[in-house]
Amino acid sequence: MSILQVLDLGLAILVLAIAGWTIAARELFASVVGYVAYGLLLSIVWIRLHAPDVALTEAAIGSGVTGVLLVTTGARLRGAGGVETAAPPRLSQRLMAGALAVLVAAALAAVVLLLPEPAPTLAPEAREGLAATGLGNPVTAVLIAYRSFDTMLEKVVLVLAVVGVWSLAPDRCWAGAPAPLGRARPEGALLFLDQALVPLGILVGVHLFWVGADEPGGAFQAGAILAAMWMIVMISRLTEPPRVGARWLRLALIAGPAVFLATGLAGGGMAGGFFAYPAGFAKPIILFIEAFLVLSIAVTLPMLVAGPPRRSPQS
Amino acid sequence: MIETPPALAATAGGSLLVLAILAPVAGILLSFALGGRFAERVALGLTPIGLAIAFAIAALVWRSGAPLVYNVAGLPPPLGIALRADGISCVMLAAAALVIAAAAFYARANFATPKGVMEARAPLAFWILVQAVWAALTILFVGGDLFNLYVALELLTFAAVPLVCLSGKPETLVAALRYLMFALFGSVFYLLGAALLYGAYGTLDIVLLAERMRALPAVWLAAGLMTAGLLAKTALFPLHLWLPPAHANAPAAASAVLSGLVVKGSFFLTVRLWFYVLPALPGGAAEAVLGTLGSAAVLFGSVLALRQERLKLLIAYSTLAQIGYLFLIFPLASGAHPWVADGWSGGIMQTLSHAFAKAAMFMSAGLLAESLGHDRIAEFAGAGRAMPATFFALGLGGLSLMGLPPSGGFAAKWLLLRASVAAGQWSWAIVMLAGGLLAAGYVYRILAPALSAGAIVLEAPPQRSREAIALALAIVAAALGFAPQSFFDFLEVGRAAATALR
Amino acid sequence: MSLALDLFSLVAIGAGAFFFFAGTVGLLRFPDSLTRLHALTKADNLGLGLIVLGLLPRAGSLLDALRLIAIWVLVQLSGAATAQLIGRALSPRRAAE
Amino acid sequence: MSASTLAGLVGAALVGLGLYGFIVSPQPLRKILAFNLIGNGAFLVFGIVARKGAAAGFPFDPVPQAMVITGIVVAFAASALAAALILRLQEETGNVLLDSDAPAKPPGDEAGAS
Amino acid sequence: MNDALLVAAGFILLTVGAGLVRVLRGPGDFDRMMAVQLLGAGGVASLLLIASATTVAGVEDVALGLALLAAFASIAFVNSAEADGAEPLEGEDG
Repeated sequence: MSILQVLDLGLAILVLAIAGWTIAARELFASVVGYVAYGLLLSIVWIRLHAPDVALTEAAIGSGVTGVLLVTTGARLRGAGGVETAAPPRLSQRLMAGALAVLVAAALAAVVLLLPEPAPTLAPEAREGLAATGLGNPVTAVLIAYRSFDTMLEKVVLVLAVVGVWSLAPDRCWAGAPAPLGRARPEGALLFLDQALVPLGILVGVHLFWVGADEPGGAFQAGAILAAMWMIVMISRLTEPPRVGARWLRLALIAGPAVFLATGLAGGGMAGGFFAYPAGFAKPIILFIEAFLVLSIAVTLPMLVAGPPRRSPQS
Repeated sequence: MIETPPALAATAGGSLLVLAILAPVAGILLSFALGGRFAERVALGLTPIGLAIAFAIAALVWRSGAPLVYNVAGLPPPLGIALRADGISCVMLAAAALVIAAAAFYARANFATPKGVMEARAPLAFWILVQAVWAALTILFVGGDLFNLYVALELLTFAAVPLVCLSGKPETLVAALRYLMFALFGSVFYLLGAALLYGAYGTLDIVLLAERMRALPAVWLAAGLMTAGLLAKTALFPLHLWLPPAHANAPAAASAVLSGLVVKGSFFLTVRLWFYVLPALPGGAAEAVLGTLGSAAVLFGSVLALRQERLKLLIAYSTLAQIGYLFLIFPLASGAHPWVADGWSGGIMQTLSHAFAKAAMFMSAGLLAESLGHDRIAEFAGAGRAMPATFFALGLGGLSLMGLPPSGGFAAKWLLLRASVAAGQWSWAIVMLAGGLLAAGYVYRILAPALSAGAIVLEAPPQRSREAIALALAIVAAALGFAPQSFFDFLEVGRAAATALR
Repeated sequence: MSLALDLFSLVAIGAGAFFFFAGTVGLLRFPDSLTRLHALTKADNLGLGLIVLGLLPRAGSLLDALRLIAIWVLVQLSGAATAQLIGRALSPRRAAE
Repeated sequence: MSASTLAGLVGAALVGLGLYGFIVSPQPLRKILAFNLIGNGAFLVFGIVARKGAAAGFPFDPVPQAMVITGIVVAFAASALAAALILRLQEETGNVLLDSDAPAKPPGDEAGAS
Repeated sequence: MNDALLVAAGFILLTVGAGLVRVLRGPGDFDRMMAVQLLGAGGVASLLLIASATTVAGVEDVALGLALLAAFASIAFVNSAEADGAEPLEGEDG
C-alpha cells in the first residue's frame, strides 16, 4: 500500500464517519455543523478523483452556500422555537429502513466494482470538438457548448426555484424584501471582513471566471464565490436583501438564461442549428454568455438563501 | 467530423421540437422579468402558438410515418443531445397543449392581477409555473437523452410543488412539503441510475443505449433505482401517499394540470425507459411487478375514493386508481406477442382519456366549490338542477373513468381487457372489471345526491365560459372513444425500431 | 542547493504539521471554549503559514507563489475575523454563567 | 485499491446512509440533509465513472463531470425550496414534523428491480 | 520528497479529522464550529501539499476557493447563533 492509498483510505473513513454523524446526531445544529465539515472533506475527495472543477463547485455551492442555507434555516427555526420535539421512530421502522439502506448500498457497491474496464468514455469526442470551441477546459466546453441545452434549462430551474421560494410569501409582503440575513448592528469584525475579504473574494471570482475557459473554474464557480461575497456583505448589514419587485433584480435573475436562450435561438439562423456557435466566434460568444451566467448565479444563490419576502413594500 | 449513422441523423422539420420547448421557456423568463399583468398576457398569448407547434409536429410525423429528430447544437449523440418525437410523443404533446390552454383560460377568473396593484403574488407565480409545467412536459415527451430528461424532471418538480401551495394555507404547505420530499427522492434515484448506465455504456442517449443494452448487473440496478424514483413521482401504490392531499388542496386549475398531466410526465418516462431503453432485458418479472402494483393501486385507490366526503379528495383518490390502469401497459404491451398492439394502444389511450377527463372533473369541482362555498358531497342535493352544465361535465368525465361507452376510457379499458384475455393473463382482466364497478360506485356517489331534489342557494352562478371549458375537455375525453384505427397505428410510429430489437 | 531547499521545505512543513497537531490537542484537551479558541487560532495561523512557506520554493512560477501567499492571507483574514466573532459571542455568555 | 474504486464505495455508503436518514428522520430539515447525502453519493458514482473514462490525454471524461456540476446546483436549489417551505410551515403551524407514520416514507421495496 | 509531502498531508488531515471529535462532543455549538474552522485550515494545507506532490491541474484554485469559503459558514453561524431566539421572522421595520 502506498502512502497515497493510506491517505485515500483515511479520507474515505473520515468522510463516512462525519456523514454518519450528521445522520445520527441528536441535535439539528450539530448535524448541520457536521455537514459543513463533510462538504469540505468531500471537495478533497473530488481532487483525488481529478475533478478540480467539481471540487470547486462542491466547495462553493455544495458545502459553502448550502452550509449557510442550512445554518440560517436552522437558526430561524430555532428562533421560532421549532426544533426537534419528535420522538425517535419505532425500532421496527428503523430496522426496516436500515435493512433497505444496507441492501441498496451493498448492491450499488457491488455494481460499481463491476463496472466495465476499460470504461466507455466520451473523452476522445470531447477532445475532438474542443478545437472548434476555442476552449481549453473540456468541462466548460461540455457545459456551454456540447450540452449547452442542459445548462440553459438548469438555469431556468434556478429561476423557477426563486419563483417557488418567493411564492411562499404572505400576500401582504409581496414585492417587499426578504428578511435581513444578519443581526441588527454592524460590528467590527464583520466590517473588517467586508473591507478585506470581500474585495479579495471578488477578485478571486473574476479570476475563476476568466481562467474558466482554459483551466478549472468557470461560470458556476465564479458565480458562487461572488454570491458568497454578497452574502457576507448582507450578513454584516452593510446592505439589505433587495425588494423582490425591483426591476433590476428581476433582470439580473433572468439575464443568464435569457442571453443563453437568445444566442441559442440566434444559432438557429446564423450557425446552422439551435445552440450551435458560428465557426471562429465560438469562444467570444461563450465568454459573453458566461458573463451573464455569472451575474445570474451570483444574484440567484443569495436570493434563494434569503427566502421569501418578509417585509411589506412600504416599510 | 465522423459521418452520423442514419438512426441518429436529424430530420427535416426537427427544429420545431426546439421551438416547442423554447416557446414556454421564453415565456417563463419574459413573464418573470415583466411581472404583473404581463405574466398572464404572455402565458395566454403563448397557448395558441404552443398548440400550433404541437399540431404541426403531429402533422409532420403523421405524414412521414417516421419520428422527427433534431440534434441540438448540430451535435449528434453521444456527445450532443437529441430530441425525438414519435407517435406517442405527438399525442402527448397535443394533449398537454390542449389541457394547459384550457387550464389557462379557466384560471383567468382566479388569477387575474387585482386592480390597483402592480403585481400580486399568486397570479404571478401561477402564470409562470403553469408555463414551466408545460415546458418540462414538452421536454419529457421529446427528450432523447436521459440526463436532459433528468433536468426536465427537476423542472417539473420545481413547477409543480409551488402550484400545490399557492393558497398558502397550512394544509397545502404540508401537502407541498410531502410532495417535494417524494419528488426529490425520485429525482435523486433516477440520477443514480443514470450514473450507472453512463458507467456501463458511456452514453445516455436512448437510441444508442438501446443498441448497446445487455443484461449487466449495473443495468438491472439502474433500472430498479430509476423505476423506484419514477414511481414515487408518479404516485404509484405504495408510493402514493403524497398525491391526494396535494392534488385536492391545490387551486382547481392547478389540480387539473397536476392530476391530468404532471403525473403522466414521470409515467411517460417510465414507459420510455422500459420500452425504448431496456427492451433488450429479458422482461417478464419486472413487468409483472409493475402490473401488480398497478392492480393494487386500482383497487386501493377506488376503495378509498368511495369513502371520501369531499369531492376534490374523491377525484384525487380516483387519480390513484386510474394511474394504476396505466401500469398494466407493462405486462400487456411488452414482448413480441400478437396482443401487444392492443395493450400498447389501450395504455396510451388510458393516459390521454384520463388527462382530459380528470382535468374536466377538477375544473368542474372547482366551479362547484366556488358556487356552493364547499365541496361536501353529502350537501349536494339540488345542485344538479342549479348547475346542469357543470354536472354534465362531471358525469361525462366519470363515464370515462368507469370505462363505459362512448368514451376514451371505454376504448382504453376495452383494449387492455382484450389484450389480457388474449394473453391469458386473467388477473388483470378481473382487476379491471372490479375497478370499473368501484368507479361506477364513486361516480354514482357524486351524481346521486346532486340529482336528487333539494333547495339550494348558489353563492354565485358559475361563469358560462368556464363551464364550457370543462365541458369541452369532457367531450374530448368522450370523443376519444371514436378514435379510428389509423389513430392507433399512429401510436406505433417509432416503436417498431424498439420492438424489432427483441 | 536543491538539497538545502528541500531540507528547508521539509523542516517548515514538519513544523507546520506539528502546529496543526498542537492545535488539535488544544482543541480537544483544553477545558473551556475561550482557551480552545486560542489554541485554534495559533494552529491555523502558524500551521498553514509554515506549510505555505515550505511549499514556496517548490512553486513553479511567481504567479503560483503569489497564489500560495494569497491563500494564506485569506485564511488569516477570515480566521481572525471569525475568532473575534466567536470570542465576542462567548465572553458575555461566560460572564452570565 | 485505487482512489476511484474507494470513492465509488464511499458513494455507495453515502447513498445507504442518506437513504436511512431520509426514511427515519421525522424532521424535514434533516431529511434535506439526508437527501444531500444521497445526492453526493450519486455524484461520486458519476465521479468515478468520469475518472475511469480517462482517455485522449484527459485524466477524466468531462461529460459526467459536467453533469455533476449541473446536479450540485440543482440539489442546492431543491434544498433552498425545501427550507423555505419548512420555515413557512413552521410559521403557520408551529410544527414542522412530518409524522413518521404517515407519508414521507420512501419505498419499502425495490419495485422495478426484481 | 513527494512521499514526505503526502505523509504530511495525511498527518494533518487525520489530526484535524480527529479534532472533529469536538463536533461530536460539543458541548456548545461554538466548539463544534471551531473544529470545523480548524478542519478548513487543515484541509487547505493538505490540499496544497497534495497538489504539490501529485499532478492535478488547478488544485491551487480549489484551495483558493476553500480558503475563501472556509469561514463563510462560521460567519453565518456565529451571526445567527447570537441572534438566538431573538430573531423575529417578520422582519423588523428598518
